[in-house]
Amino acid sequence: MKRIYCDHTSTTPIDERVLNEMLLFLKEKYANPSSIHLQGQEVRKHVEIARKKVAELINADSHEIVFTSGGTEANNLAIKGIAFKKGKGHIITSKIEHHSVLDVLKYLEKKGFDVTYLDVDKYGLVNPDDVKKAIRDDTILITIIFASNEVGTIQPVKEISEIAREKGIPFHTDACMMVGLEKVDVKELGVDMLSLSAHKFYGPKGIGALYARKGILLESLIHGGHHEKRRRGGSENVPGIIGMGKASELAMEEIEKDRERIKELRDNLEKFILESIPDVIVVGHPEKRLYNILTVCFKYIEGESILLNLDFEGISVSSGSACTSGSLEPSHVLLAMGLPHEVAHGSIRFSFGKINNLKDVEKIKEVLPGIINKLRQMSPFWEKNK
Amino acid sequence: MKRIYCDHTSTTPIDERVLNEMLLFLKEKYANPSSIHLQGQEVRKHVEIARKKVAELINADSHEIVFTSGGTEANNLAIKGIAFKKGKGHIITSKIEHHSVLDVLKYLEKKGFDVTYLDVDKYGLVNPDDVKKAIRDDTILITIIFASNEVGTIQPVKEISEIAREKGIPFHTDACMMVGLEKVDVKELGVDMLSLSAHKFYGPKGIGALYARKGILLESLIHGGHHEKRRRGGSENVPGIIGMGKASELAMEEIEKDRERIKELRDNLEKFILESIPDVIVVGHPEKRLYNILTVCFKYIEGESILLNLDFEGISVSSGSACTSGSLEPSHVLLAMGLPHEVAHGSIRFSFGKINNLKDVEKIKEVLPGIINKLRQMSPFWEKNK
Amino acid sequence: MYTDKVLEHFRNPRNMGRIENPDGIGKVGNPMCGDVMYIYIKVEDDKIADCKFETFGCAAAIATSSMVTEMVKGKTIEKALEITNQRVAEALGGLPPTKYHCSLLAEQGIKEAIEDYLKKKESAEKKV
Amino acid sequence: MYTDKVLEHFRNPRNMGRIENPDGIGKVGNPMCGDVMYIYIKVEDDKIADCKFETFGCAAAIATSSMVTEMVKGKTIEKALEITNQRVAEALGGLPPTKYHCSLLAEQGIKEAIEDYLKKKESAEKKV
Ligand SMILES: Cc1ncc(COP(=O)(O)O)c(C=O)c1O
Ligand SMILES: Cc1ncc(COP(=O)(O)O)c(C=O)c1O
Ligand code: FES
Ligand code: FES
Repeated sequence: MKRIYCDHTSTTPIDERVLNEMLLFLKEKYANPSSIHLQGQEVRKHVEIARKKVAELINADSHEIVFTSGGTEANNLAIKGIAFKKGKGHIITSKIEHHSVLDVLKYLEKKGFDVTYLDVDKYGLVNPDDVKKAIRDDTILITIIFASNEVGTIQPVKEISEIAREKGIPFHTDACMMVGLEKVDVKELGVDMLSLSAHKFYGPKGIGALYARKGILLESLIHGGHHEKRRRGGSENVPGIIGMGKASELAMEEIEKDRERIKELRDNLEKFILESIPDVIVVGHPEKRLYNILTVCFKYIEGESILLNLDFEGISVSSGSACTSGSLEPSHVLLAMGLPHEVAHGSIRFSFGKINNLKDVEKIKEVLPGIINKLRQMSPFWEKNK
Repeated sequence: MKRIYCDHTSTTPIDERVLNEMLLFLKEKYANPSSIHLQGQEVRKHVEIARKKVAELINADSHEIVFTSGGTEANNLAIKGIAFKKGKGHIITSKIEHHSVLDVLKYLEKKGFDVTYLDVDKYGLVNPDDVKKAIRDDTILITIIFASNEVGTIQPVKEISEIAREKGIPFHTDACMMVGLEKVDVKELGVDMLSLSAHKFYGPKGIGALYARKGILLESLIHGGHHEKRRRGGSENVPGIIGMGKASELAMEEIEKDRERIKELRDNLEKFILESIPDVIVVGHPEKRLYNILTVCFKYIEGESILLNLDFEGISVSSGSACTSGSLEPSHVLLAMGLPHEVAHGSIRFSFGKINNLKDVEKIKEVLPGIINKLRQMSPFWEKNK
Repeated sequence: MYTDKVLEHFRNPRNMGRIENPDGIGKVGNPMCGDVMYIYIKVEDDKIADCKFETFGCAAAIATSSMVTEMVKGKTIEKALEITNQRVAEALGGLPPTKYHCSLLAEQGIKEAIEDYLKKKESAEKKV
Repeated sequence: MYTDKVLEHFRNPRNMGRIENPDGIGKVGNPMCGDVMYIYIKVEDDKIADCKFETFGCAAAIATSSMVTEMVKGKTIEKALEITNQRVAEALGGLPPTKYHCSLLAEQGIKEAIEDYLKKKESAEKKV
């Protein structure tokens, strides 16, 4: 059975052209770019070309790009990098951040830092006024996710960035879900730091980057040697860097091309679900939302069961249900958006990508209503609500 | 011109069989192992198989393996993991550690930790008695490199480990240069933590692991989610992990096979240099030394010039000379071994691997004396010493 | 993650639905935690003649519901009370560690249904 | 890392070696830092008739030695003193930033050699 992969927000397949460029560095060009000999210097050259491509994708300068092992490390580097440099202080964030931001902040709270977690509205939007109000004399950092990986809502990053700049507070945004999907221009946005992750836009896993604006001083997270201008130690993950470079180049060229087609697939499914399945809630902002994500709560039933039933039909999706992780609390993002626990438990995220087509959507439409109905027949809450 | 790669200590080419296993995960099996659907679970299964292979290579249990982005991160995780858990205290190390250990310790000194850097003898050996003497009531960690990446000297890790255990102090060893080259058995050694790096034994770059014995509690370095049993956040570098698994499996099977052949090449060159080039010093312990490394100081000339002249002949090697990095201090390891600055400046490291053969050695022997002679002719110190 | 047996019961749950006028109902779990189980029983001659369930929850919750209803059917009340979550999990070939709380529900559900039946019986007998 | 010009001068250094009975010697650098340069000059009619070097150091040190000796040959003392490390580096098509200290040696070396010559000349004249 041909699988239908509708989980691009979890990770994307590597674009064939990306892999092709990587292969040279997985095979012949294996030298360490820190080596002085020709073999090493040749690799160094290509690492720096890749860095330039990543920089260009977000309109940064090459030396503002620090390669990391992924988006998670980039977030850790940005937040701890500022926090440990300052030693103490207050940090502003939102309630709908990715775990790689929230877990860092919880850790910093234990270390004596103060953190304000801003509320969001029912669409998942942070209000820039709330940011302004939360600023204190000892605020050392503002960090807000650019686009939510759970519901796709896109934050008013530029407005928040302006507020931060006015007050002279460093502003970081976790743009893992945004870079490669939408145009991102760090200069126009005026952000100080921005995290990105290659495997979210058809690049390889295990490689990401932090944009750190010239002049932003960070305490290193990983020490050891002169790599990345002493900002990040460790022998470079060359094939990963090359892959990220190529993925950035492709994204530059093809964002517009893929955008409309993918959006149509998503909208098609969204319309179908709203029209043919009762008691559903599409979450996220109606317009300010990533074009490839569709998160739906199916009332009275639970997400993992829906996910697995789709899986039986060869369809891969995600769920924000707590049951998928075996914990009891469902997605903190859905709860922050005001959804009741039992509704949040029934969330499914469809996320489309380059490899999807209309046939995939048709197949989902074919099986989804039956699955929802079957599970609702099993649910103690269903009939009573009809 | 076919290059002769004699710099395996900097990095190794990926074994073809390793790459072949990785390819499946760079292509079809791209899902995120944290995904619940079949595509994700299938990948999860293979990640865990790979973890088992890495564990077996060092006789550890699977759950004692934490995947990291490389040896540098593993060293950072081990040392900061203990240090930040304790908050303060005294750490014992040697003067010949890799930068990814030394730089971490220098950082910790700034944070108020106390560090003792043990001397080594002229062979680069740490004296276990010195370790014992350095232990204080507030010693929280001992970290000693297993085999030196610069000179190959192998430390009495088991003896040091026993001293540490007796005193109940966690003991970490940076075994990046040892694992995959020699048999390593964490249970027999009795170490609490051990760092390894895949690209040092024909695995891919950008992946490594920390062995942390059951019961060893570390503060995380990279927070974010439930990955690696909450010890290391971030979406898994699946192709890297798979590659490291396969490289471990191959090392298990082939360590013995390659060992003798590679040692012969190294010994052959060593003998030649000692016999036919005057004023050279072979550094490192005569026996307790990695079989693939040959570090030589050529007196009266400087390492980078030798390296580049070999490079012109198509031969890739490394140098511990400060000039290769543009700094003024030559290798801290050679200085710690008591070599004068000007001699340490003339060091060249040949490091052999699976891809080398006798022809490579013959070629090096053919060109090396001429290069040394030419540079000595240019040197202000040469003639005066004849 | 799940055993084949769990997946099979999840896919084709036995005894799904409700019993009209049951002799006992067990309602356990909490929708906030994502798991609610209703167990309905019909008792004849001190034996569980029929047993059905309605479940809001994950695959483990549904599979244990299915399994526990199968296990108690035809058993005496006494024997049915001996069923533990461990035995349900074993019958399913094991559950992921994070999912043991779901198998607990199955045990609680059947126990509450029987208690409910016994209470009803008692008060019915009193009335007589 | 290095320009082709640097590598070319490093590979085929001009004016390598020493001058017996030179009119001036400049000895600069420090073996502890990995770089030592000896510059020898022969002066005729106030012009640098010959110039040679001996260098212990990296490719940049050797290439700048080679280049600086080429640049001063045939120049008057006065003109030779105008040579700066920047001009040597430029003539080589640039040097990596970490290697500028090596080009400094070339400037210092030639200056010291000329000073040495001038001093010798002075004392010789006094003697006369
Ligand atoms: C918004 C967001 N931030 C950070 C990350 C972490 O990136 P990585 O998987 O590269 O560690 C992800 C994806 O997992 C994400 O969606
Ligand atoms: C002894 C030693 N430790 C640590 C490292 C760092 O490992 P990695 O290159 O994977 O960061 C290396 C190699 O660079 C090494 O030789
Ligand atoms: S019902 Fe939530 S984990 Fe099983
Ligand atoms: S001579 Fe040492 S850097 Fe040039």
